[in-house]
This record gives sequence, structure tokens and C-alpha cells, in this order.
Amino acid sequence: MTVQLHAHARAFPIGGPIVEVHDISLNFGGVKALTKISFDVREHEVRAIIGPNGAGKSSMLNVINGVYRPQAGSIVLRGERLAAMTPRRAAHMGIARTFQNIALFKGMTVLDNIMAGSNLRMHANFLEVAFRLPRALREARECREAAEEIIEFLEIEHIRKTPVGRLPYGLQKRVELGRALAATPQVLLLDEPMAGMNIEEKQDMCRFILDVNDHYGTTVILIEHDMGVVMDISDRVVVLDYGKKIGDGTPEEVRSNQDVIDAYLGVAH
Amino acid sequence: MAPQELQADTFPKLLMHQARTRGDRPAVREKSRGIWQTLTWRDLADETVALAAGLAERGLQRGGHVALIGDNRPRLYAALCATQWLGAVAVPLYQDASAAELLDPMRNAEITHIFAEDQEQVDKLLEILPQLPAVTTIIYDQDRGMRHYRQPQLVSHADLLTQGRALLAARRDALDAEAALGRGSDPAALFFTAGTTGQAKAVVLSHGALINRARTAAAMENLRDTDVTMAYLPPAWIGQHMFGYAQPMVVGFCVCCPESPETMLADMREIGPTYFVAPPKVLESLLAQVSVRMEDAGRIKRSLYQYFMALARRVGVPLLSGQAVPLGDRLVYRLGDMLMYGPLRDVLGMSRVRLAYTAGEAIGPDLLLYFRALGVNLKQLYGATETGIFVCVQPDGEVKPDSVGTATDGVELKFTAQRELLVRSPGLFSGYHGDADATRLAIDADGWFHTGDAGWLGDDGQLRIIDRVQDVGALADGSLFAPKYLENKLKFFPFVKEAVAIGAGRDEVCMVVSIDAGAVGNWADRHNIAYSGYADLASRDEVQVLIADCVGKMNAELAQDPALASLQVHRFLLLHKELEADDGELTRTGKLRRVVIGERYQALVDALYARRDSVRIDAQVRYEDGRQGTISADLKICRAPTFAAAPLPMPTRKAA
Amino acid sequence: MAGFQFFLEVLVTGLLSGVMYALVALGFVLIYKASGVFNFAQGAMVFFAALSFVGFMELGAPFWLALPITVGLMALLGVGIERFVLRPLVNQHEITLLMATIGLTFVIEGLAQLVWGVEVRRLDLGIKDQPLPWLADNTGLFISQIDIFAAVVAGVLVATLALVFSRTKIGRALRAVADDHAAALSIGIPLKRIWALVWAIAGVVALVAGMLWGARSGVQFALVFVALKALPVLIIGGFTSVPGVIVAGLIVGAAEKLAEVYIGPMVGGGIESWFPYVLAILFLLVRPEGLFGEKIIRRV
Amino acid sequence: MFYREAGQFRTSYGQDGQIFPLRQDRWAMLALLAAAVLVVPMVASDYWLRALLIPWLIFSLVALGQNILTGYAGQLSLGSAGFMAVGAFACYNFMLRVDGMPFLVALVLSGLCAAAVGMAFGLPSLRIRGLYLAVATLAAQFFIVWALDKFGWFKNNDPSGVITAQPIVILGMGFNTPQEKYLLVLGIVVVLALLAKNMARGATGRAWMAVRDMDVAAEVMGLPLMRTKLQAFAISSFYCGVGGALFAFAYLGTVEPSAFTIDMSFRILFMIIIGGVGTILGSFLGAGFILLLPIFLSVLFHAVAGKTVDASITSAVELIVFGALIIVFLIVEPHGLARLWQLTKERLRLWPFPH
Repeated sequence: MTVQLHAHARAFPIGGPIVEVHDISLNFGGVKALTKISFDVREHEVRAIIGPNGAGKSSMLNVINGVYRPQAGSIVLRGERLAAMTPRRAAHMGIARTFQNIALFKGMTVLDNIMAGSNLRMHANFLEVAFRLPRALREARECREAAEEIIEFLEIEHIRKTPVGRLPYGLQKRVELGRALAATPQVLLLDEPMAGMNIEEKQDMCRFILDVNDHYGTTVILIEHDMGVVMDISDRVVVLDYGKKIGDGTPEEVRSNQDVIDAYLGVAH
Repeated sequence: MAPQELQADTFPKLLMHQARTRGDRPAVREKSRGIWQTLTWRDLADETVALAAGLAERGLQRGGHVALIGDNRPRLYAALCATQWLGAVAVPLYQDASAAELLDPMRNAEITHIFAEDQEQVDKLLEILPQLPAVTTIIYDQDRGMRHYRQPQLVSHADLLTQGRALLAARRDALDAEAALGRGSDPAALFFTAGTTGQAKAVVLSHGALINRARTAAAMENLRDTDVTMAYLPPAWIGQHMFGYAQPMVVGFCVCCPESPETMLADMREIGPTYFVAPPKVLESLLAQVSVRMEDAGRIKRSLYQYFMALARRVGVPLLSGQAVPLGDRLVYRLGDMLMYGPLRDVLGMSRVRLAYTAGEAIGPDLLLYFRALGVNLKQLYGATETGIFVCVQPDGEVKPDSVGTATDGVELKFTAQRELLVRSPGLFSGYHGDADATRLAIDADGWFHTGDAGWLGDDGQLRIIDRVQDVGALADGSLFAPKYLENKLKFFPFVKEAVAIGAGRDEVCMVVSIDAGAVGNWADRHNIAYSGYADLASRDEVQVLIADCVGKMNAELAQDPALASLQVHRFLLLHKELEADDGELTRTGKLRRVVIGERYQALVDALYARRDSVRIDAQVRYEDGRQGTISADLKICRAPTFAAAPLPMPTRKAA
Repeated sequence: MAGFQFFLEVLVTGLLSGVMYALVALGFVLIYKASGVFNFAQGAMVFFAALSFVGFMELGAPFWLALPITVGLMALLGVGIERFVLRPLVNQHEITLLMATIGLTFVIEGLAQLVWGVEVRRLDLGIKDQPLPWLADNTGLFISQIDIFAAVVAGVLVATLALVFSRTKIGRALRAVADDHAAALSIGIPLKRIWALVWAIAGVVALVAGMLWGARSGVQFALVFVALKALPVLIIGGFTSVPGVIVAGLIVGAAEKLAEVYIGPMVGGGIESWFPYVLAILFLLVRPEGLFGEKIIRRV
Repeated sequence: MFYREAGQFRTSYGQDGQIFPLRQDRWAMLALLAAAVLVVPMVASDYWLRALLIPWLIFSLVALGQNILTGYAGQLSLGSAGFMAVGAFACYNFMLRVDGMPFLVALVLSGLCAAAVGMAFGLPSLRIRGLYLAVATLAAQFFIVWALDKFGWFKNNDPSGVITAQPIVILGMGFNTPQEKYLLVLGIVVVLALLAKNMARGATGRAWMAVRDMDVAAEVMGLPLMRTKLQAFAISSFYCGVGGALFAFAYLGTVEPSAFTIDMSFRILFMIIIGGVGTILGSFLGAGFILLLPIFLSVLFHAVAGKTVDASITSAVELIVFGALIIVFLIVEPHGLARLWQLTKERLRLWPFPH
């Protein structure tokens, strides 16, 4: 299905840089996680960050949406320079993400998880909610409608009211994607969206990621292990190794980059 | 019935009538986005006429042909009627057909406009578009993934609708006039016959024929506009069209479309239809599900279930047919209804069903009786695409498992020397599209349609069908051999998915069986038998013993009846795969394609009669992702216990 | 001068009661380090231990006999708790474990009452609760002998434990467990046995604490609340640091006494009941990981 | 088995989101309420009302508060009794010092006072989590009781340190008999429970649970952790406060600060653990269970061992049973009675199928 996507003209042509990362360095108590990483992400593109285990991929993502504070460097979001990003700030600026090891709200149903994702658009205070005043009801309806659109989009109608805890791994990943989408993000960070999935699940996930990018024009930054998948679905790839950037470019370029071959493909499984 | 309803001789006119008389009543409900979105008759009419305006703008003309490929959706019904509004002919096609399968019908029917549900369907169409120069417009419903398609023929349903709405103001009168032009004799829709033998034929049915049949049946069962039905079968099947489109249009009751195939059961429980139609296939899988889930239940529940089902067989069936039953039994049955039948009906979503048909295929008597025993008024009807379905229907209170009921109003029956059933009825089709010769063969000079089914009329005036004429044969010893009877009997066991009986001209009967992966798999799990996949499961000795036991039970029952004793199955083998429509072994409605099967599995049949112990088979298989591959497997040939013809007690063999 | 002397006296008494807190808190830390459980029942165990000890002596058992019996009993109790309460709850959320130990508190209290009755018991260790003469003579500080004794015992206990942990094999295993359960398990350390052991040790620590405290102010239900005071101690000291809780114990003890004496009167006294907690909260806001606790980095 | 659901379908999100989606449940609930309002006051004896039903309702309310904070928002609190005390004494003082103060207004105000205090002690939850927070709430427990005890002003300088609640009068109508008090409490509890349910099933509740289940993810979604937690503290304490006020005014009549012991806080915690963490229903079940257990035990004792049993024995056994139950529930059914009830219901809906 990926082939077919690229065969057609893109619904949202790739635009200018939407996220720029400048000389980011991050270390935990002396341990260097990232050193002077710089790259940019263009609007509407699918950008992959790859690298062997412990290359600092997740750290990079965590820096971009402010979970970690880099010791040095800055992030430019839609031209706005931000010395320090905080998770909430990132969310408000249209960045949503999924986590490497699923971070769903275990006690809630699929529907509630996804609805929770759109909390930024809920303005009614708890009293309005308690007394079911018009605004609360209106927002609840809109929130549900948005959630239902996503549920349809991700083809999870049949588990709508199932507590996420009971779902198999693959579906949980899908629900987490749904929760991220509920925030209607401009930039979507996916931390190993296909880790631990079987072939069909991976294919589905690829389709969904591409459809998201294609249908909503969402810019996607994803970390992935599976080289094949990455090469199929991403427009450009950044390669990290031991916290340093060793490659950046289209899948083809990266594939032919000697450092990458040594560092990554050498040890690839 | 109201006079103007009677003079409404086309579906568009009926729709307008319904919009006038019960505009605010629900016409179509669709489970979408988690709730039941409802279209009233007025909404449906408005959408239809707007769509018609859009179609007219895009050059659809009287007599043109419009293909519809997709699931049951309100949009689909509106599209159907909009097509007919302009005097064009609707051609619903099977949504799971491959691009190649779609090509011939489309060519044959000279399609110009196509309604396609989603990207998947559109992709199929684009594949064959080059060979279909006549196609000018493809209307897609879901724009998911469609944004970057640039073909000029493509237009989204929504856009067409808005366009139509815009035009409506100016065109309303013209459109109404167009609809008024329609006559009952006009062709309404084109259906491709299941075609158990060779190529599918395009059956043309007129508004008149469909409406006449719909009215007759509705009157007979006194359907009301308060009735509710589920639309979950392929729209390309005449049955779905009759029960989900024609009859609602005539009666004005509500059709409900499930959210997705996976959620069908849940959705059905929510809606609780009062009028339910299911081919034997569906009922079989329902029964299989019930048995499987009951197997997982605790001991007490299980024995309760067994006890009360036995009772239901004895008491429920006659009760439902309004026969006298001793008070004691009736009281226990009440209890059972509280503890077992009621809840079962409810979890199956059948609590409110007051009329249920099984159609499309002959049903095994045990299967029929199972549901009747539960208190569901399940009835057989007999008909074919060419007869607009309704030929015979079992009247309430006279349901006999071996009959398909009495002739409905306006239908005449007669038989040829070869016992072939001939039908004459106002519901007959007007001919095979673009195939005058075939038409002449099917409908003779006096207007009798040759059904190709062998049967006879009982003294009770009820029709009994033996089998397809060309399938009915005789064993070497001359005793009558009707494979379907045996197959249905065996398929009552939940472990059996499909069965093919062979025996014509042979000295004894053998069977090729494909197991039900779900039921057998569950059974295997409980007896902790490890297996890697379908083929592996089917090759397990334990499983073969299990099936042999089923066949044995069937044989025992056959042995009870001297007339059938010779039909006992002596040997069988378990197929390494399920029979699939995609592999051409079944029709899209799930009927056996004996010719295809006979050719493909010749080797197996020979081996069965050569009394070999096993046979090697190399089979083409198509994987999910469409790749072709060959499996080669050794199929063991199993012997089934058979019994002396004299009536004797049921055997007490245990499944190992 | 008198003012200063008074201050010193208050300070020292505070420090000494702080030793008690430290002793109780020690029990918490041991268990928390080893099994990540915050054992709310530690207080109840102190109560139970002291009560049992007294009980046995009242039954006529001489000191040298009552002591080992009680030690055995406490060890048994510890092992039992580990086996029947915590093992089924392993890998549960810490809050759940806390609640379980709260339940445990009730059970132990109930048991203690059921077996030994409810009235306050005197516990006589043969040390008089009166100022140490020469100290009074030389420095003019009036400090109870029993407090001194308690301090010494506590010191010895802590020292021994420190030795056990640093020198012996068990100690090393225990530290390994504290660092990383999975790793410890992977290098073949019998987790369950270690846990049981730790609980037993905690039981013994509880006994010592209970005896000293009981000797000072009678064995009674109030001991349970004394144990609650160990919470702020833990927070200030850090849940995982033995030296931490000892220092913290002293701080809390001293602080609450001083506060009682110098601030108390202004607000009507009795502020001991809550002062340590507020102190702890204030401390938390400044240094959440405690005095010697490691800084927590939350990985995502 | 008795559910007949076929035909109950929803055509709007409103219907889909209602508290009792099944017709049968709606009827059952209405019947229950009707019985509680019409039948109970007539048949129940004064003892039943005074000693069982009124305290049950009041503690259900308090447990509800605890559940909002601990069950929904995941913040452990050991200070509920303290917040009850605030409510009780606030209400007393409002009635005392503001003449013509309507009772219901005083009730709400006392709830608000509790909320304010609750927020104050909830502030640390912004920096600290889990166990650490438990200590902060302990501080609340001890500090509040101490303060109320120390400063005579709160008790109108009553020498005995005990307050006597003013008689309840609403719109000139006095609520003095157990029946009247019961009905009043019932009304208040039902309304507050409904409001709680609305919050729990609405955006507010989702925010709470998000913070509870995975605060990092919640923060990444832009949820304001601080505000959400503080809000939970405030609302929870409000419920406790109102509960405390009713405890003083509708139940005991006279109270002293020391009535609100940490032991009470623990019992309230037990109520939600046994009843069901994170469910409205659980609060009621748990409260009922914890209140009835001692009575049941003593009855049992006197049945078994005659009237002679020493009170200390019974109380000891009571402690043991309480503690054991908590542990057993945490191990066997962490979601408490409410979950058991829910499972049975599922069973009935699927009958005869097991799943």
C-alpha cells in the first residue's frame, strides 16, 4: 500500500521546516545521551529517527516535546525559538506523541482514552460538568464525535468500550495512536510504533501512519527499529549512534551511507 | 392498502408515497460512530432525489445501468432508488468480488456509472477501468485515502449530493416528471445468479415483478411499518434486495445496517429486529457459536442447556406450531423459557423476532428445528433470483422440516417428467440481460420458468425439493441419491463446516468434509491437542475420530429409515482447507459449486473409492496478501461406522 | 546560662527520643530497601514486640529466656507477613502495598490486644528512670539514665547492622536486592529468602525499639502513634538511607522538643502531635529525595 | 439471565452516555429510590434510622469524597477525618455566629471551608507523590484535630470542649425526628452522589483518571497536573466537609474534635478499598460494609458466647477482621465489592454464555 501512496500526488505537499533542532546536547548525571544533534523536520513529511539500541532516539523525542530538558541547544517550532520546552507547552503548540512502552490509561476504556486525548479542547470547569450545563454537554458531544471519527479511522469500532488493559499489544498501540490523534496535532511523535508487532500488525500500523499523514496532513516524526518499514514509509531519515548524528537524508541516501551501514546495518537483525 | 400505494408501480413512486404517508418514521438506521444514525422516510426521499439530480447532471439516462459495490448503507439505498428514479437499472455487485470477477458483469451490463463504497473498491475498479470504456463516473462514499486520486471519473458521494441539492431547486419538476414516467414493466434491477453451474447470468427484474412479490409476501405475513429488520447480507443477493429494499419500500418498515461485520451480533442484539432473514450458512455459524460458547460454560449450565434443549425439541416445536401439548410439559417449557430459551434468544438478538426466514439454500431439518425449538418462528421459503424469490412460503403453524411450504398468491406450479419444477408467477424475471437464447431456454412459450430443481407436491399442498435436477442421481443399486440432504444432515454438527457427498452411480456414498476451524479448534484446545493451523488440525487423528463419530451418528439415524439406509456414508476425508468462494468452490451466497469441486478434487474422490488409506494433494492456495502458493498434504481416508438397515438404538460410541 | 543549660537539656532529651524515632524508622528502611514496601505496620510491630516481651516476663519467664522467645516470635511474624501478605502482592503499586500494611497494622494490634489485653504494662529493665548522678554533678544536666541506656543500645544495634550489611555475604546480597531486584534474581540471589530474612531483622529491631520505649513510658497502644512519627523521619532521611534516617531521627526528635518548649506556649502547646509532619512537608518542598536519598530521574 | 436487552438501542450520544444505559437498571434504581423515600421512613425503627441508615448515608458521602481523591485521582489521603472535622466545626460556627444563616447555605460553606483546607494540604502533592503525600495528609489529620482542640474559639469556648449542633431548620421546617433527618441526609447524599457521578463520567473524571493511571502521558497531552490534583483535593475535601457537618448535625448532635481520629480516617480508607476504588457505587457498599461489620460481629459473639464476652475481646477481633479483610480484598479483588457486583451483572447479561 505504501508503493501506491507514493505513486499518487500527495494531498499535502511537503512544506518548509516546522520543527528544527539545533545543537541539542543532553546528559543524565554525566552520561551523554545526545551530543550536538541538529536536524529539521518539514511540514507534512514523515521523518524517521533510526539507530541501534541506546543511540538516544527516545531521548531525542523526549527533548522535542519537553519531557527532558537538554543542557544545551534549542528547538525552533514553526519559526519560534524555544530554549526550554515543557510537555504542556509542546502539547499546546500542537505536538502529540506515543510512547515506546505503551502509556495508556489502563483503567479506562478505549473510548475514554481517546476522548482524554482531546482534553485541550475542553474548557468547561468541573461545576459545569457536575451540573451538566450546556457548554459541558456541548463539549462532551463534540469530544465524543471527534473520538468516534478516530475510532472509525483506526477501525477499532468493535473494542470501543473495552478497557484498554484487556486488549492485545498490537491494538493497544493502535489505541495510543488514536489518543495522540485526538489532540489533532500538527506534529506527531511516534516512539517505536511497531515494536513487537507481527507482520500484519506492522502493515496495518504503516497504513494508519501513512493515512494520518495523508488524510490530516500531520507531520510525523517516528522512531523505528525495523529498517524495512522505515525505508518504506519515511520521506527522510536521521540516523543516530551513541548520541551522535551519523546520517541524514532520504532512505536511499541513508542506505548508501557508509557510516550508517557500519553502525547500524552491520548490527541490524 | 391505500389506493395511491397500489398505483405506485415503481420504487421511486413508493418512496415518495412513504415520504408522504409516514415521513417521520425511520426508514434506515445505520450504526455509525457508535450510535444508530437514523434516516426518516422523508430524509431518504430528499437524499434520493438530490442524488438523482446529481446523477442526471452526470449524464445518467433512462435505460442506463448503474453498478453498486459496497456494504448495506443508507447511501447505497438512496443510490439504488436515485438510479431507478431516472429510469436507469441498478446493478448491485458482490463487494468481496475480485477485480477480475467484476469485469465480466460490468461489461455484460454496459455499466456507465458506478457507486463504490471505499478506496478498496475504487482500487479494484481502477484496475479494470481500461477495459471498461463506457464507465464515465465512479462515485465513492468514504474519502478515506482518496485524497490523492486524480482520475477524472472519480467524484465523492458527498460532492455529488451537494451538487444535486444545489441543482434541485431548478430541476425539481423535471425530476418528478422523470419519476412519473416510470412504469411497472420497466426493468428495476439486474442480479447475477449464484450460478452453481458455470457462468453467472444477469437476471433482469422489473419494478412490477419485485413489488408484486414483496406485496404478496408482506400481506401474507402481515408485515407492518413498525417492523424492524437487519441488513447484513450482500446487497447483490436478490434476498437482501427483497427483504432490505423492496419490502421496506412497500410496507414502510425500518432497515438497520450494522456498524461492521465483526459487530453484527452485538448490533443485532441492540436493535432486536422483529423480522429476520438468514441463509442456512449464517444460522449454522450462529449455532456453532452457541455450542462453542456453551462448551466453555460450567457443568451445571451445560447440563441445564442440554436438558432444556432436549425438552424444547419435544415441546417447543409443536408449541410454536400451535399444537396441543400436555400441561406439565408446557409448564416446564415456560421454566425453560425463563432460564434458557429467553436468554438465548436475547443474546442472539432474537427476542423480538416474530418472523424469520431462511432462504437462498435448502436448510438441514435439524438446524431449522433447533431455532424453532428456541421459540424463533423460523420458516423456509422457496424461490430463485429468476422468480423474485417468493414462490413458496411455509405458512405459520404448518412448518414441516422437509417441505418449503405452499405456493404464494399468484404462483402456479407444475412438474416435468424428470420431476423438474416449473413456475409461473407475476414475479418472474423479464429475461437474462443480453442473452435471448438463455432466456428462451429458461422461460418456455407458455411463460413457465424451468427452475432446475427436482421436487414434488405433497398431499398437504406443500412443496418438497429434493435437490438440483442435475445433482439428483441414483446409487449403483438404483436407490435415489440426493447429496444435499446428506450434507445438510452432517453440517448440523458444529464441527462440520462444509460437506460434499459423492455417490451418484457408485455402490456406496463417500464424503469430502471441511471442518469448522472455530468449533474444532476450541474442542482441540479443551482436549489440549496442539496444532499449528487449519491443515494441521484437520490432519489430527483425534479430530478425524471426532468427525467419524459425527458421521457415525448420522449413519445411525439414516439406518432408522429403510428408505435412506443405503445412503449411509462409508468413507470420508477431511479437507486441508475450507471451501472458499474466492477459490471458486462456493458461490458468493455459499452454495457448493459441484462442478468446480468435482474437477479440483477428482484425485480425492478416486482415492476414496479406490479404498486407499491416504492421498497426496497439491493445492493452489491464495494467502491473505493475495500471493499464490501451493500446499501439499497427505489426507488420510477415514472409515465411518455404518449400521444395519433395521431400526436399532443409537450407538453409544465415545469420541476418543 | 541557666537558659542555655535548659536549652541543652531540652536538646539532649529531644535527641534521645530522636534515637527512638531513628530506631523505628530503621525498621522501615530495612524493609523498604529490600522489598520496596513501605511497612506501615512497623509501629504495630514495635507495640506487639514490647507487649509480648512484657507478657512473657509476666508469665514468669526470666529476661534471658523472654528475650530469645520474643526474638523468635518477631522473626516468625516477619516471615509470616512476607509469605502471606507481601508475596501475593508483589509488583503491585506502592500505594496498594501501603494500604495492605495499614490493614496489617490493624491485625497486629488486634492480635496484641487479644493475646495480652489492653491495659498499660510496666517494663522494668533494671535501669532507673532518674538522672545520671555524675553527669548531673559535673555538668548540671539532668538526663535520665534510661535515655542514655537507650541511646547506647540503639547505637550498638545500628553499628552491628551496619557491620552485617557491609561485611557479611547476606549483607551484600541484600544491598544487591535493594539496588535491582531483577538483577539480584538473575545472579542467583534467593529473593524470597532475603525478604523473609529482612522482615525477621525488622521484627527484631522493632523489639529493641519497643523494649526501650516501653521501659521509658510504659508499653501501651500509643506506641503505634510513636511509630507514625517515623514517617517524617523517613521523609527527611530518605527512604533508602540508613545513616539518613538516623540523622533525621535526631533532627526530628530535637526539633519537636525544642518547638514544643519554645513555640508551644505561644499556641497552647501540644504541637508535638503535628510539628514533625509539617517539618517533613516543608523539607519535602525543598529536597524531595531526602537528606541522603539518591536523586530520582524518571525515565520515559 | 433476567436482562432482555434486545431492542434497547441508542440514537444519540446523550442516551449512550447515560448513567444507567439499560432500561431494567433505570427501573431498579427508581424503585430503590422510591422505596428509600416512601417505604423506609415508615417501616424503619428509630434505632435503625439513627444508628444505621443515617450514619451509613453520611459515611457513604465521606467515602465518596475519599474515592474521588484516592480512587479517581489516585492521590492517597489519610486525613479524611480531619477534613470532616473542619466541615463539622465550620458548620457549627456559621450557624452560631451568623444569625439567620440558612442551614443548607451553612452546609455548603462548611464544605467550602473543608475544600480550602484540603487544597492547602494538597499543595505538596504538586511536588510529591504516593507515600510522601500520605505523610502530608497525616499532617492535615493531626494538625486540624490539634488546632480545633487547642483554640476554644472554634468551640465557642465551651469548657467541656464539646459542641452541640444547633437544630436543623430549613425554610421554617424543623428536622428533628430521625425520619426527618434521614430524609434530609438522603436528599443531600443523593444529589451530591449524582454530581459526583456526572464529574466522574465527564471530562473532569477523565482528567483525574488520566493523572492517576499515567501522569507522564497526561502531562504530555497538555493536562495541567497541578490543577487537576488540587481540584481533586478540593472536591474530595468538600464532600468530606459536608459529610462532617452532617455527622455533627444529623447524626451525633454533639461532637468534640477528638472524635475525628486517624482511626476514622483509616476506616474511611477501608470503606473504599472494600467497596471499590474508583466507583461511586463502591463508596456506598464499602460504607455499609464497614459500618455493619462490627454490629454483625458483636451480634455473632453474643450468639456464640453469650452476653459475657469482654468488650476488649470483641474490639480486638473487630480489628483483626478489618485488617484481614483489607489484605484479602487487596489480594483477591482489588476493585472491591463494586467489581464483584459488576461481574455478576455481566454474567447475568450474557447468561447462559460464560463470556
